[in-house]
Amino acid sequence: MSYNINTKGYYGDFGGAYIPEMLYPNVEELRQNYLKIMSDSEFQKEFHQLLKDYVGRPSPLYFAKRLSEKYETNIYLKREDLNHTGAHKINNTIGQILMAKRLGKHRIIAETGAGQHGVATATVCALMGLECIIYMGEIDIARQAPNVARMKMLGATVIPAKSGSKTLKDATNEAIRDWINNPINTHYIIGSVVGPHPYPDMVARFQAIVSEEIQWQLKEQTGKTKPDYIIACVGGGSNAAGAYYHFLDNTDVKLIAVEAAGKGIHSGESAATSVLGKEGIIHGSKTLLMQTTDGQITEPYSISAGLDYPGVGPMHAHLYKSGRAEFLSITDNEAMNAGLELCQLEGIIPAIESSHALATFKKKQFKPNNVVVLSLSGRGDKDLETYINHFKL
Amino acid sequence: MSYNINTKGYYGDFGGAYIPEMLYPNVEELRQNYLKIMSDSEFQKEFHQLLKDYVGRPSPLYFAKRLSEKYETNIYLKREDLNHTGAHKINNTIGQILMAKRLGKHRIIAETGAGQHGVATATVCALMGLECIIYMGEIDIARQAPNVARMKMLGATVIPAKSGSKTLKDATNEAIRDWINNPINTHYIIGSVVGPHPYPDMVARFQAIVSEEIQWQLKEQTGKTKPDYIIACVGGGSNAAGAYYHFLDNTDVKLIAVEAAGKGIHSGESAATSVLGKEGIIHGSKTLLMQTTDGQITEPYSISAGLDYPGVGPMHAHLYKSGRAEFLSITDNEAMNAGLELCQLEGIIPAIESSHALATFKKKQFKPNNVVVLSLSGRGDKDLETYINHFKL
Amino acid sequence: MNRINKKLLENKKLLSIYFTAGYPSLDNTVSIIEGLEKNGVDILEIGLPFSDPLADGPTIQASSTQALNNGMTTKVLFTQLKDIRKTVSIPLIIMGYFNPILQYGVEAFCKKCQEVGIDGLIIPDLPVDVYHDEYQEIFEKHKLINIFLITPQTSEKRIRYIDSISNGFIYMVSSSSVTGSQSGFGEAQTQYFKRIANLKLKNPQIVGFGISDKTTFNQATQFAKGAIIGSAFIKYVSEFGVNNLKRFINTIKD
Amino acid sequence: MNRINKKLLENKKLLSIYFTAGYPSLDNTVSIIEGLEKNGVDILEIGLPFSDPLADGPTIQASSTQALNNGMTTKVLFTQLKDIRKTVSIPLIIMGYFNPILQYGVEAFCKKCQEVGIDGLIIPDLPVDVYHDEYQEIFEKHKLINIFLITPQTSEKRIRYIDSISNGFIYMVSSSSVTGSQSGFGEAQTQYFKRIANLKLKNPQIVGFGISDKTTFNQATQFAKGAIIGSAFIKYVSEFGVNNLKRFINTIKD
Ligand SMILES: Cc1ncc(COP(=O)(O)O)c(C=O)c1O
Ligand SMILES: Cc1ncc(COP(=O)(O)O)c(C=O)c1O
Repeated sequence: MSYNINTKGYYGDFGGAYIPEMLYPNVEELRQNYLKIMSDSEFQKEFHQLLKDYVGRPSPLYFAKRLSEKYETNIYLKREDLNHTGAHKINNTIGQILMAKRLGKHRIIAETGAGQHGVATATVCALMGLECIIYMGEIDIARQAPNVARMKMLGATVIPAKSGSKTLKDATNEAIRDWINNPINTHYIIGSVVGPHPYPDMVARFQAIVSEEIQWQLKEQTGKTKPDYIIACVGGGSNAAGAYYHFLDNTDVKLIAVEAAGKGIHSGESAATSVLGKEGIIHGSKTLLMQTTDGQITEPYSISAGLDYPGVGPMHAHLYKSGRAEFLSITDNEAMNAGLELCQLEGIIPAIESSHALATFKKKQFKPNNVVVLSLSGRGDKDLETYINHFKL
Repeated sequence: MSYNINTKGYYGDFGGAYIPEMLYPNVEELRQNYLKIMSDSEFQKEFHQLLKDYVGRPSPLYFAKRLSEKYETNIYLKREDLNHTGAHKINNTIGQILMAKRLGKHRIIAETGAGQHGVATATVCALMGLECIIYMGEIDIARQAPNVARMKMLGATVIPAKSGSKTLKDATNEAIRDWINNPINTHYIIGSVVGPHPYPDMVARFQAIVSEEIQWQLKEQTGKTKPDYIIACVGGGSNAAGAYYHFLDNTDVKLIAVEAAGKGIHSGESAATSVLGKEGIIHGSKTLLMQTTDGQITEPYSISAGLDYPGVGPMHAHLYKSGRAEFLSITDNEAMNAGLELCQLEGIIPAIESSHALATFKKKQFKPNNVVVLSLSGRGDKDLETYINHFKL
Repeated sequence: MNRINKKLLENKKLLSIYFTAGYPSLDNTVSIIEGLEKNGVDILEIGLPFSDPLADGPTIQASSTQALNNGMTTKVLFTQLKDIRKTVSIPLIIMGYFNPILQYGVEAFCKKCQEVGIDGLIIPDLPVDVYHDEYQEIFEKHKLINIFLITPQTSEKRIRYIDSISNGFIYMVSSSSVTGSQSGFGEAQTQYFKRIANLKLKNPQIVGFGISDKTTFNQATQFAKGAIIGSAFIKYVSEFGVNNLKRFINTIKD
Repeated sequence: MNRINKKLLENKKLLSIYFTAGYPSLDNTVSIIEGLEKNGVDILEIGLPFSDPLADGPTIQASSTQALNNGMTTKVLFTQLKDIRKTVSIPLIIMGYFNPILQYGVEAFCKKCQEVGIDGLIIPDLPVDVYHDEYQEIFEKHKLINIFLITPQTSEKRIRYIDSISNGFIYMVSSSSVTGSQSGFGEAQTQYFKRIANLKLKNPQIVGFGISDKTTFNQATQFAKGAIIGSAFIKYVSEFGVNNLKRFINTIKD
């Protein structure tokens, strides 16, 4: 059994391109070209050059000594927090902006929730001198002011999504609408492994640099070719997809996916899609999503804006259904405490998204000889205010 | 003529250790041991390992294509903004914390202005599990709230300096007083190439990793062994010292040091020490400093908290007096515009300190075949509010 | 013969209207349907509201949100439509996004449609291939015509393919846009309408998106069999309610 | 013979007082000096205020800031001291940080000190070596005794070196601290005082830092020649002004 995508654009039962006809030409153009473009050696060269000189890759694989001592195992943090713009998101936007250029697009749109993907997109647009429009829920604009400012500094236009719940899901709808309205000159940079095929696969391939590096870094540092566990948080699922990618079909490597339980899985304020979700269609993809019995998409909740999404990517739906990955749910409080613990044990302030992954160590006992790689997907600067308020610092 | 330190702890006429007797044992212990410890291969191994796996070094040397096109020359940005905690400061704190451990100290103090050095110090203390006390001017605490929160998250105690002008200079005085009061168990991590000998030299040697990398990165990317110019901003001077270090005695490489002219050199609100300063003693070192004719140290001003210091390190005083480096003064406005330009041309939001260095391109014309390396000393996340207010974003 | 096919045989330009079920009030569905038939509308598209209608513009989205808040669900809609065929004879099409239908169960949904007398479905986010491979049989078993969309960007090859698997009409999206975003048609649209007409497809085309008044209706139907009005109608009922639908129809047809 | 050396020959424990020139008011300098001499103080340290007095605690720093705000400068101080030797005969020492002296010009400063009748200098941040290599000659030319500090952390070797280049007294800092941070002496201090006494240095020692009342004065002078009071005196004048200095002296000596 393969846990990767099949030729029809599905991971097991999940994936596909459930899109209105208006989007068909755009998505089809991408589908027909993405693999060809990505396998082009010039493309790879430019992509890797930018990852190295601009993003600052390879991101370190850091053996967290004090954290390992505390949890009596061997914990390696994959430091995506050190990337330019502060999270793994940039790996994907660098890839997609090069893709867009090769497709002859000169206008870029994107959706953003917390603003990390918006900043990463605005960044690569500035880098390439392309017009950039970011859709962001009106409510998110208010609560993520610093990232809005960053996008504006980078020359992007930020358009408030005023429909629905005025958050990420609606920003995504607005971005899709923009793409419908601008089918020729515009590329839509989706920020996670979600959306219609080929997006989940394309984004996963761009993020796969993460597990590619883990492979040789682990070898270099421990002599082992693979870890025993890989832990990553899952919003849409892109950092997890990147961290898992080269180990997907190597079942010796156990995968742990961490979702946001918000105020408690059954509190009504949660984003634990694997537990609460059912199969359905969201943003063009068949996957697991949180919905009413009637098929209306429900509003998720998490203290972490990046996990506050009612679906997961189709790869993750498949990893869940097949049992390939173990899914954990972590509450706001558990995540915040794990974040603070990393600060004080290792001097690293993690993004609250990543703090969810870190909380795994309180939930699950690893063996003293286990090698556990955790995707530290982003830095916590964007979350300072939330931390401050939470801990009353 | 050498532009490096001599055996007595002086750069030309500048340097030395003008300290009260109460500090003598501490400083002397350090002076006698620092070179021995630093040259120990175990120390070097641990230092370089942390720089690689924890800080994320080497920081990229990034060819800024669009900036280069605009200014018709070849601009390479040394990306210290990508370091863990967001600036070059961490290179030094990593080195000093290892030094402190080898000296058997288990209590760490530091001064901070904008909070970058405080965060970098709190970070390495958390990493090593050492007690950490940060002195910060009461006024700076109020205006740099996010960095104060970061320090607290990292487990540091932040003590307000309530004396004098309640800013960096006074925080430094308070830290020195703390050191006087705790001579045995405490190491004082100074954050720039200032203070009594051996601090300027020790900090410069830790920061020298920057020019060490520039050497081989430039070779790798261009085949050249040296740039024509190196540009860096100067607060105390540590990022400049690091970027210049391996080129100090190679006079083919022209050095440009950029100071903050604040609201204008002669506006009374400035920090352009080379123009406005005279020789004198500040924080234990003979150097250039801004002072009244009576020898009282005056309050500097810059929109950038990291350049808001009334002195420069003795290395820089010597580079100025000897003519080895060209000193430029950049106003608040010029810096802010240069910062915004970098955002929009290259997708990088620079620290306002670094924006001062970037403003050089509007002041000075380089040749089309010149290779110009600019130290991008830090990222602008800490400065977002200042940028927002300035540009009314 | 399906009511849609029969209607398409009539020698006239067809006026089709889209409305969101449950809007402005939960129980307006039947009176809107009856009122529009009485005023000469030829085909009705009953919008099954969805929380995230990504092919729709703000007007239809807002009406959907309101309808959901009013309590509209798939079950409620079927209950409201239970006796619709006692009073209404024009073709009725349900237009909805795929997820609510999937949750209801595609087969159960089709069965229910047949029971209450629905003639066809428009599911913008159900791709042609998936329909063809997985659902066509079920739809046909329940005598439901599935209506596909084409846009100015749809290639001729794809249009011909869509034509080949269609057996009612083709929903011709007037321009690259979501609903409600056009005002008036220009040269580009006319060219497009002509181009499609010249393809001589086996299925007639009905134009949708951007039709709001006599002018646009006439432009659209110059080359096509009919036209669909959505946002303009929603706006009308928002303002004037559901009791005087004649006045709205008068703004479209004489 | 320099007044300091002469004073040190007196067979008694010496009381030395530090005050910040220009505090509490700009022109208090002369009346403080005269008042303290009249009340039996043996040696005076006139503090030349500095913006960044890093060896001093909050009390002296605050008085320095106030003095500077009051307009105190090196020139003003010398003007105030112009005729001091007409009325005052006890040793006068200027205590100041090095930078203001450097800006005035070290030679000019020493010359001026000699002119107005200053006997010695305490410059906490002028290191012994630099003094020795660069300034000793100038100081000696102008008959100024330079006073060095030692602390509990100063090694014996260094103490002996300092003793060898001193020719007045040694300023023995009572503990590792800035001024004003002690309250009372403990066993550690007593041990330290004894240890230094046992070194039998050629220069007598006067203890400073942390002396605030009879008890601490007596403790400090049990083994040393004298003691210096700073912060406690500053606090007194802050509260009670400069007119009744006797009351302060009474809290120290009977
Ligand atoms: C730091 C960080 N981690 C994780 C996520 C979640 O996204 P994904 O699941 O696609 O990695 C986000 C999204 O904004 C993020 O910013
Ligand atoms: C980003 C950055 N650059 C430059 C400086 C100035 O310090 P230095 O001159 O020691 O490099 C600072 C000080 O805080 C800083 O944070």
